[in-house]
Amino acid sequence: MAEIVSNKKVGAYHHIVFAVGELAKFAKPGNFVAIAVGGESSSMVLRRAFAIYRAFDRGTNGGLLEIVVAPHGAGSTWLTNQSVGFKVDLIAPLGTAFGIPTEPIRALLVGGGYGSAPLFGLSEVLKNRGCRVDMVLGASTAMKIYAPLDGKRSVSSLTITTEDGTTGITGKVTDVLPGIIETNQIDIIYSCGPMGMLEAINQIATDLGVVHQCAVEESMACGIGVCMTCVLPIRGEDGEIRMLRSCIDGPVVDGSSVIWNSKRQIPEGTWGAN
Amino acid sequence: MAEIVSNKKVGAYHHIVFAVGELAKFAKPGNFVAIAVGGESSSMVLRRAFAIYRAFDRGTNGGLLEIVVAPHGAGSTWLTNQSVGFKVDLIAPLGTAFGIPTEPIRALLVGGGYGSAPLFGLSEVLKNRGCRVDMVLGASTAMKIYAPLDGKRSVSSLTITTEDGTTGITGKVTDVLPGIIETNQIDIIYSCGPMGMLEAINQIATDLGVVHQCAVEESMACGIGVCMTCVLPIRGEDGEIRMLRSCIDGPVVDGSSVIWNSKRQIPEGTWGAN
Amino acid sequence: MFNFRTSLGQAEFENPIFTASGCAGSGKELAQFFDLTELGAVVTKSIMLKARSGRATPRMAETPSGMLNSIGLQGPGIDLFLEKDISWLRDQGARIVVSIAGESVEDYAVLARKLRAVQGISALEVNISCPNVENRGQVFACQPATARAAIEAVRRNIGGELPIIAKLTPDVTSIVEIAEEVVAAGADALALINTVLGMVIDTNTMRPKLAGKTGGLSGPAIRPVAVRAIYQVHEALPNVKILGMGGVASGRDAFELILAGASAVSVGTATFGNPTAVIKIKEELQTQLIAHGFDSLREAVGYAHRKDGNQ
Amino acid sequence: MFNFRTSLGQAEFENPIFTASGCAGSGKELAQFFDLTELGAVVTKSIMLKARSGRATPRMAETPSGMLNSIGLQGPGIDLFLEKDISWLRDQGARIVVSIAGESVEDYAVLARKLRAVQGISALEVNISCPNVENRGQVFACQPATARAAIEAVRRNIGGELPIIAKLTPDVTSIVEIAEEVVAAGADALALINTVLGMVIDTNTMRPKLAGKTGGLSGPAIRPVAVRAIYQVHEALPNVKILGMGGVASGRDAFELILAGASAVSVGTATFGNPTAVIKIKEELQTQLIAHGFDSLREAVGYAHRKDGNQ
Ligand SMILES: Cc1cc2nc3c(=O)[nH]c(=O)nc-3n(C[C@H](O)[C@H](O)[C@H](O)COP(=O)(O)OP(=O)(O)OC[C@H]3O[C@@H](n4cnc5c(N)ncnc54)[C@H](O)[C@@H]3O)c2cc1C
Ligand SMILES: Cc1cc2nc3c(=O)[nH]c(=O)nc-3n(C[C@H](O)[C@H](O)[C@H](O)COP(=O)(O)OP(=O)(O)OC[C@H]3O[C@@H](n4cnc5c(N)ncnc54)[C@H](O)[C@@H]3O)c2cc1C
Ligand SMILES: Cc1cc2nc3c(=O)[nH]c(=O)nc-3n(C[C@H](O)[C@H](O)[C@H](O)COP(=O)(O)O)c2cc1C
Ligand SMILES: Cc1cc2nc3c(=O)[nH]c(=O)nc-3n(C[C@H](O)[C@H](O)[C@H](O)COP(=O)(O)O)c2cc1C
Ligand code: FES
Ligand code: FES
Repeated sequence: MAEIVSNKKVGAYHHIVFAVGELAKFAKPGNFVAIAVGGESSSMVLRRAFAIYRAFDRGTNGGLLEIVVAPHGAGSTWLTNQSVGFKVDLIAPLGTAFGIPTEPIRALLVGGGYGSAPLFGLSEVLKNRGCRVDMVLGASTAMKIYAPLDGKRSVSSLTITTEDGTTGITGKVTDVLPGIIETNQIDIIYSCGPMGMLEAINQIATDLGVVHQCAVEESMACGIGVCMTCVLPIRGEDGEIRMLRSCIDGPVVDGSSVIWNSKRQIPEGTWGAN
Repeated sequence: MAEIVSNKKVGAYHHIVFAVGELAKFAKPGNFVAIAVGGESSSMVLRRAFAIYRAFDRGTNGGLLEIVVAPHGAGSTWLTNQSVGFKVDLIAPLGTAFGIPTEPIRALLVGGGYGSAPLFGLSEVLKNRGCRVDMVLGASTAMKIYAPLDGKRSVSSLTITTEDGTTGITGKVTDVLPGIIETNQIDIIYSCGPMGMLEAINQIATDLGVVHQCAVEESMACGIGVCMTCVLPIRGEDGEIRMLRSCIDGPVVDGSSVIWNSKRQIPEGTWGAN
Repeated sequence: MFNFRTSLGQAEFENPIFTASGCAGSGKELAQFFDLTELGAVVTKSIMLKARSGRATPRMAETPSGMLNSIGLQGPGIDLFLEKDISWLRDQGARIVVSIAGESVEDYAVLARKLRAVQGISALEVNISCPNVENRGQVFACQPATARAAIEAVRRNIGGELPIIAKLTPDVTSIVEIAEEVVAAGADALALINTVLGMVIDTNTMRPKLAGKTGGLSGPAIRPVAVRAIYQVHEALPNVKILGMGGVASGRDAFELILAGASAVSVGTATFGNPTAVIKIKEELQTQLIAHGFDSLREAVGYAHRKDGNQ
Repeated sequence: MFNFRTSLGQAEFENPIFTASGCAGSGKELAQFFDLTELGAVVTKSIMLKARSGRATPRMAETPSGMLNSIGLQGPGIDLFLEKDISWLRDQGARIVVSIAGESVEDYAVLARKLRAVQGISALEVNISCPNVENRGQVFACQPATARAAIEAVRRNIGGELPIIAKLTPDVTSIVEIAEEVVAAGADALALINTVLGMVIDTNTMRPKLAGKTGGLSGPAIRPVAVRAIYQVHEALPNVKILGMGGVASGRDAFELILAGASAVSVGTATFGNPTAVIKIKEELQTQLIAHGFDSLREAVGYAHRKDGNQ
């Protein structure tokens, strides 16, 4: 059980901080938490997954873990309505983390909506490794851009796009990516956001020959690898396409290995397809 | 929606006060409220019924309605855990009320456990009509006797029994009833408590020729007369036994009309039995 | 102007939200909370030939997101029912769907004869999820032959006027097979679904909680079963109108059943939690339909079956 | 000393709490949270003859107090499974129940032959709730004849050692009839129940939420159906051991299934909400049994059927 120590509305989102004790020290950028929602007699039997925004290991004081939640349906709305002091049932950290380069390379971090959350922690790690970090955040409207001040400070450049033009450049992140990649001679893209956006980013990364790591978001029933609901088709090193679990083989995956736009069908040639 | 304005633990129970506005003025002793439990995404689809302990019509300030809740299963426990300021979905007043005599007669009020709650409001009404009111409260143990100070003051005599002897006379209410009925020349018994207790009281009332009104407690799905789950066999004035709804033809019924101990079977001769 | 009208067989209704049989008392109880003419129709509790005490208590048990009931069709019998309840409902101006239930094929025939000349009824819902005393207590709706026999008996005796809505149980291997059978036997429309057979054991007494041991499961818990049944039957019999029900507690839920193929939706258990649930659901449904760009309810019926676009 | 041991057919288990097929991965994933030897048994996900990609996504939808899934039996096929998963589980010292599934009667026969000589398996769970490609995709467990054929194929090929637990679907008119049939065909025990067929329609896209359209409903929503099925089958076949499952999320729930007639209980969906649910349930169950005065699990099995005392 993790106690809520802060819950603040930030634009369209809620920034929630939990006291999680020891486990904060195991959290890496890209990992997620799974939280039970609805309280004791909830009709919602499944946990909700949230990307870890930041984690602070504070030794004996106990660690903190932060997430950014968009009130969407019943589960996320319930969570954003809980007050400081309330204890939630939380499992963390889960899933794969963003791969950190050993060299001081040039990284571009691209986030859509609340997908920006895990990128700020990542940015710090990359900076500490001597990487240059540029960031592009996009959303439909200004309220859905999550970019806290200290987060902004941690990057070399921050470009914002909104579809309705309420802040930053009017358009989508993909409109500005090619230019930024070229100008800043980007070596690697890290992305997090809606699947459609990740696919579009991946196309650009492929076209421009840039490495692309993305955190995917599939419906998850268990979050720990036992249910096989969260799969997506991924081409392995042996060339074989397999339905892999995004909760334990992801959420961070190599963008070029994903067979995109495969919702509602199994890609031809997938291992075991018939 | 009714806001909780007070929620206090009293012995084994919670005394909860709701701001209910206008509707407080319609509440009569014996009526009950039906409260939705578990919150927005509750897995509990049915309301819980609670006898009205007291109701205050306070005109423009809005009325208050009070109940006494025993934390039992998931629904009642949830309710006792809600804080002041929380708004519950509450329907009231429901069901029949205790019949009030027009003459200043001698009444004995008998309550078991939280069944004492509706008797205090009743006692006040009876006193205002010039009746003498004696009271007997029983429970398994002292913590389960609900008898607030001002309630005690409203009766001419109060006898308490507990099965474990932690307070009052060791035994059951029925052990002391015959004596009190005789000594105080009781005309009418009003009772509220577990069905087994009501049945035993009814036997004494019948034997001693005293009128007996009791508030029964059957599992209710709707509380408003539409589901037919809450029925119990009652002999009508025409001599016919019918399965009547305890939510609208009760909870207060004439003890002598009930066919007692008929759980799990339809009494022979009931109208429509085959 | 948004068109909320709907039809089941030859019967027309102002809007598609009905009460569910057995979940609205005689109508009087709900009339305290709202005007019954606001409903598409009041579906009465299933009425039998003679007065019935129903099952012993306990008759209900709450379950996760649902409840079990074993009322056992308590009621006054058709004659008293026609004399009192129907005339009262008619006086309110309510649209009435009468639900009937029998213990034998002959019962259904007699009930139909008693109802054929009654004024002010829009349709008959034939509840065939009752035990057939002539056949070891087997439920009519569980076997094609008995389901057919009950509906045929009603068809032969009702005359040409009143639409017959056959109400089926989901507790069968193939609900499509039963649906086809009752339509062939003369049902104009189908009511899907009745409760799902279930049981709760009280872990304190260590016995079945209900006096009748098993009971019918209703409420949101069974909504996925209702949606599946409606979808399957609409897919197989696209021209047969469906009155959908099972766990509807919001406009969203009603919309879901309509997308699956229901032309109207009955609300049962939700009324127990909220006496005005039907009105709330009706309003929310209309809002949802308009928000999704529909000009009429009819366009949305079965819309989830459309073949265009990517699947 | 409280005796928690139980048996299914000839197989003995230290305690009655198992994982449910398809809800525990390969065992490895759960082993991070607790020691697998704490379980009565690990029931593996149903394995087929060849590797399977399973169904397209989305494969799941949450429902009130439950969920739908349509995994479509994704898995590596029996050969890889025996090579990797079984040997790993055996190394952990876990009790293993292998679940198998086929698309034809012949598949079941071949699977049984491949398993007959494998060391370290306690029992076979035969999942016959899969579509029979030779019979228009009809689910084996839905018809007495196909259910029988699948179990007979396993019986003939498995040899005398390994107990066969036939896993049935509740989506039939009479689960007792199917149970009698598979017992006659050689099943030593029964697993009750598999998921209930359901559907969710996404009211935004206005299409079935799952790529496979329908899915299997699991979780607390279906517990009353599981209890009813177990009770009915135990009443009809008191000597056939039952592995119960369906919506068990607490010791109280497991106790309910045991009172209905289950000798052991599998936990599925609850593990998704809480990785250590099985351990919690096991401990709570033991506490409940002792609190009710039972000296052993066995005494409690089917206790709700007792005739003594007032009903
Ligand atoms: C790896 C991962 C990371 C995530 N990170 C965040 C985050 O940082 N902030 C945030 O606000 N949300 C995040 N989500 C989405 C979040 O888990 C919930 O799904 C979302 O809040 C909707 O839940 P709900 O109960 O409000 O909606 P409902 O629609 O009631 O949910 C019903 C079911 O559908 C699933 N579902 C609905 N929408 C989504 C979605 N977009 N993605 C996956 N499953 C969905 C839910 O998990 C639930 O099982 C993440 C999801 C995943 C898988
Ligand atoms: C007319 C009436 C008046 C009542 N007055 C009070 C009161 O003043 N104070 C109080 O604490 N409780 C009272 N109850 C009981 C109360 O309604 C709840 O049933 C009880 O609190 C248990 O609910 P639960 O959710 O905690 O238990 P659960 O066991 O989880 O309840 C499950 C279901 O069983 C029903 N149920 C369980 N116990 C009872 C019971 N004893 N009587 C009727 N139904 C039951 C519940 O209503 C619910 O539908 C009254 C009941 C009725 C019918
Ligand atoms: C208490 C109760 C009584 C019912 N009585 C009847 C009945 O008399 N006839 C009938 O056809 N269905 C009856 N039903 C079934 C409902 O009409 C409906 O089909 C079922 O409950 C599913 O809808 P719901 O989930 O909205 O309740 C009854 C259901 C309940 C809960
Ligand atoms: C995601 C998921 C996958 C399942 N896979 C299988 C399977 O492979 N074989 C099988 O026999 N049952 C399978 N089942 C059914 C479960 O074993 C179990 O019978 C059912 O879910 C009811 O139990 P529960 O409510 O505890 O989940 C699966 C269930 C779920 C939810
Ligand atoms: S969410 Fe269950 S396997 Fe990934
Ligand atoms: S509780 Fe529904 S009729 Fe009484």
